[in-house]
Amino acid sequence: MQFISILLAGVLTSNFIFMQYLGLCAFVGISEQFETAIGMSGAVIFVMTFASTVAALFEQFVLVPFGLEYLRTIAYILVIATFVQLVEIFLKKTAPSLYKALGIYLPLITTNCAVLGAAMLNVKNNYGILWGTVNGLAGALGWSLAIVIFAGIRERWKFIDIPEVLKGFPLALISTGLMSLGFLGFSGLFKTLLK
Amino acid sequence: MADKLLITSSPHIRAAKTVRGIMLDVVIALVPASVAAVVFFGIKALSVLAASTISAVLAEYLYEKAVRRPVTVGDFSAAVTGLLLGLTLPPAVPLYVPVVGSVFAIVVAKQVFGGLGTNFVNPALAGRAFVLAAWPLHMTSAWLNPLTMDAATGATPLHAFKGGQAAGSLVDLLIGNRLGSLGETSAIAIILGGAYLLMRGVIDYRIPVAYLGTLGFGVFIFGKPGALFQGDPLRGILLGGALLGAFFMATDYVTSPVTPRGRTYMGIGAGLITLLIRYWGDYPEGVTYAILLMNLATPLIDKFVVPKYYGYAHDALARRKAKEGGR
Amino acid sequence: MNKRSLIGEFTKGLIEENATFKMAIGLCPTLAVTTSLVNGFWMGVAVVFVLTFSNVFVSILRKVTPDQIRIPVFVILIATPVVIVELVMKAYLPAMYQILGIFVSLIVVNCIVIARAEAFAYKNSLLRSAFDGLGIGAGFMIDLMLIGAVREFLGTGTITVGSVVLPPKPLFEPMSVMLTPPGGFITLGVLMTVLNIVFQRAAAKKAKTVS
Amino acid sequence: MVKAKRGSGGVAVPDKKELSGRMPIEDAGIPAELTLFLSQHIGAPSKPLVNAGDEVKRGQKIAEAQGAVSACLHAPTSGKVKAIEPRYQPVLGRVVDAIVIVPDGEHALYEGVAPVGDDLQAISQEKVREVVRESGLVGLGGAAFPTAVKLEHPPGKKIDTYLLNGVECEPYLTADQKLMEESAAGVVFGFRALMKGAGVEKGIICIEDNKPDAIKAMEEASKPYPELEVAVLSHRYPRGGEKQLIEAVLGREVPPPPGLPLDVGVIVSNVGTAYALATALKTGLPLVERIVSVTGEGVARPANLRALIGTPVSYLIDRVGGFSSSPGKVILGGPMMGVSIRDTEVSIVKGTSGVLVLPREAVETEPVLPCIRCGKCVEACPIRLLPVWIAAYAENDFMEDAEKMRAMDCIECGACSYVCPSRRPLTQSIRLAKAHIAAKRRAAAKK
Repeated sequence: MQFISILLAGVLTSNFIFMQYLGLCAFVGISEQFETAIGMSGAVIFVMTFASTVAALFEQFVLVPFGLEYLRTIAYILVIATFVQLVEIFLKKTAPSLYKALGIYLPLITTNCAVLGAAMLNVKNNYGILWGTVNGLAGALGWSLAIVIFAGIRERWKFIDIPEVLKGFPLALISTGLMSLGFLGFSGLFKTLLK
Repeated sequence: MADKLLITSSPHIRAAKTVRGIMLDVVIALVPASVAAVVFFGIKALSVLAASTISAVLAEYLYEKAVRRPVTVGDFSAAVTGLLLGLTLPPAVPLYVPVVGSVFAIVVAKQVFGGLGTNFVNPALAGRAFVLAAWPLHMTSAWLNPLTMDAATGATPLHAFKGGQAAGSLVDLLIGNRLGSLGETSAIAIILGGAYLLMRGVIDYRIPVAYLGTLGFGVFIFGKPGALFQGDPLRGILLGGALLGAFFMATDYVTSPVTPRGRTYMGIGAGLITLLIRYWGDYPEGVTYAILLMNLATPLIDKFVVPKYYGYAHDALARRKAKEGGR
Repeated sequence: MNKRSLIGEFTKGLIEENATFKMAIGLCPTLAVTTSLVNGFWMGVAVVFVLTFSNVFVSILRKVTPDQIRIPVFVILIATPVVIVELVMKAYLPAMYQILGIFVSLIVVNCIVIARAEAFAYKNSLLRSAFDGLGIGAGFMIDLMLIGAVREFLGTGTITVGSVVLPPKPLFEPMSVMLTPPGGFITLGVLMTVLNIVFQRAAAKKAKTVS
Repeated sequence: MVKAKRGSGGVAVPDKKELSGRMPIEDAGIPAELTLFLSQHIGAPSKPLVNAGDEVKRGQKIAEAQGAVSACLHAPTSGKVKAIEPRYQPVLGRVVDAIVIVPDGEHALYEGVAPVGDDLQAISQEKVREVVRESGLVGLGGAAFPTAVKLEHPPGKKIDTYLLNGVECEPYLTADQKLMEESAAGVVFGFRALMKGAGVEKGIICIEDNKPDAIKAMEEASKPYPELEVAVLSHRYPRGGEKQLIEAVLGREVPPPPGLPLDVGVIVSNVGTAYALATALKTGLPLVERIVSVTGEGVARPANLRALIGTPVSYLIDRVGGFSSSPGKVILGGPMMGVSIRDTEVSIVKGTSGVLVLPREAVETEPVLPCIRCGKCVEACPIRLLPVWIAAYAENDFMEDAEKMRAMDCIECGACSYVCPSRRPLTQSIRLAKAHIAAKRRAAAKK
């Protein structure tokens, strides 16, 4: 049950983009084309899930035993950067086709605040290793859902005729607001069921 | 004389239906529901509907003047948006609620994207969702008792129904003798309007049928607390805003899929999300959010749910053969 | 390109190279913590501090940092002041630290900070970099405060700074939606549009007077 | 009787058949001048066999087919060749060479014109094909594709069904309807001859249910022949398109372009073509005249005229009492797919099924509004394409996207433009994309 609850929370009720404001730069920057949005989603799902695992492991076996929690931020960012680097090398060697599809997105992910954010949220919520991984996956799925939806919408903007001052970020933000208005409807979902 | 002959590309005749005509049909279809609202809730209803409609039209006019675009209030789409928004509001809301809702609907949800045709969420519903999030108290408690028009305390019949109670006689529900938003109380009036739109070929039957069917079926399964397959689908559909949403909101051309099959999916999806929010979410009713969320999914549905083109089977066969041959 | 004065390095960050409204970077905290003017202020302070020191560190080490591993180095150089801010805030402003939550930690991956390190501090002298960091940070702080003020005013009807409440009583029924994510996105979108118009007008005016 | 299925897409269009469909077919008579374009249709132009100043007689061959998709031409009446000169061909929309004949009024028959016979048992398949070739027969439904090319299909293809197209789904036009009503026996004879020529055993005569008299006449005339059936289709545009007809009657779909009906074992011909073959077999007279519906609210007395090929449009309009009011548009063909012409001095071609005159007040152009994505064009498209996107791509010069969305499959029936409540010129935009893509493909092929 907790599995479903964390998953639903990450995807719908506390969607990273629409409710938590995490990973916005990439969300706005990489959603102009549908195919790139899909590619980035794949990379984020992969990295965020396992980065959560690695960060949680690091927390449990290094930071806590040695009382280094105050260095968490610096430790996590290094862990994530290293992990992304390793993934890149690993994929390049073992799965060239996957590397080709995700490769260009991987370096961008280090600075995607959603990844570090997910790891931080795991600590804040005391999720541990297993649930931390699930939460990472859930957050990544939610982020991907958001960017895919947004890319679909943005494809329609190829031909729209609007004042110059609205183009780009203003329009993207206003539409993200409208989308998040829709996602408000999910608030409290399954709260009663899961109590 | 001959040199004045007009040269154009074929076809040389056009169907009678125009955008303006379609919007006018929607306005006509909303008349029964609006009249019912005024009958049950009196001058309050009239002032809310007038405020929402007038401010929607005014907002469209002023925005288009401000950005120096052709003024399109003549196509009645702003009036439709305003009227629809008004019909989703409780009768006793302060008048700034419809005004702010309409301005938000027209300017933020529609015009900044380039006006009619390029907005991606239903403006009326976006407006409603905005005022619902802005002033939740007004939006969930400003009820009036029908006919007597005194302030009503207590929950709407939908609330009672979700708790497993009978929630009033079917006759009262059909006529509209119950608490509720202006346009959602009288089922008969909405169905009358919906039937008119179907008859005039303005809306596709697939969306309302799929929507209400899914909702009714879901209510039948989950509608009774603590027991499965014992719900009352009829009341589940008549209570709340599902009818108004299914006929007038989900069928909005701009924000629903263009393909027939896509529209069926839209209806089913909206039905499922309505159920989800109604029974397992924070909000008493999920119609607004369900349709808004399906609006978001519409570009994806349009992208992936496309009809198979004429002669597709031949291409598919050729591809299969090529694949087998390649092995 | 003409070298700016040190003051110029500072002031360019306020408008000309404003992080939020001109470059549209560092959006996550811009939205997450701007539910009030005061929140915006403290987040801004944190960013000014981090940005200034990360710029200084990067600038000092710019000659000895190999090109290939500069990004990891930047990240460590940025993380250091971030950790300091975290610890200081936790100790002296625990309530504010609770409100700003993980977004203080997330300054480490804030695109503004990395962008300034990469685009400016890595190529400029210590002093220049310090002023650049201060300026961009101050600009960002103003942005956060502006957005926070608008959202707080619309969302609660008043603006509260310490014990001062203005106006003392809400003049209208506050719209709670402004404090929620949709309100944040839309406020920022609308503010950007409005400022775009202002910038455009200003540019047009300038062009006119020049010609 | 075959019950036809619904078929994909399509739109309900006004009928308007009552305007010209009540009166019997009349003879148009002989105009002062005939213009016979050497390019009557797509394909290679035919090669003239006469020179300026030559005397010609009715039925005499005046131009020879050359190339694969080409048909010969005959003199419609006796007279003198005035010139062979470039003239504006309205359907192709460009200037082509034409043989201009000044009739002498004698209407004298060419000596070589002799009946072949009226007993199909006695006529060989090869003879039928020869008559089709030598009579310059083309599809009279509009596209004017040489009939001989259809009959002489490649031996590898197995053809099992011949469809006779009497659907006439375009509003206003009644030429085919009147022909079936008045000359059912001739049409059936011609159809059986076409089947013999193509070597096909089964024939289906397809008619829309808005022509009860024609259905009755054709059922009567085809009764003696067990290999013939009549299929009645519901009235919906563009049911009479080749692909749509095959889908509705046989439930088969022709492969996408360059696929042909042959690929699914079907040949389709127009009733007018069948009748012309019957005439050629029975009397020896080649294709020199056809039935033209001269109709529309803009002419005084709409009627069907038996007109000589090459007759000027103005002459035909005069024959039905001239314009009834200030004309807005004159269209060769029907209102959905016809071509509007600049002036009425141009002449009709073999494929001209109608001359439609719309009064000025009926052609007021309405403003084009933004697309509201109502999806009516998607429902209307008989090829099940998405006109809404193809047109948007085409208008914004995203031709590759238009191509990906299968713009080239479009049959330009006009149904999408017809239903569009925003009055967007969808068909025109898609046509533009098609021209662009075709040019690109030609350039690629050259490389």
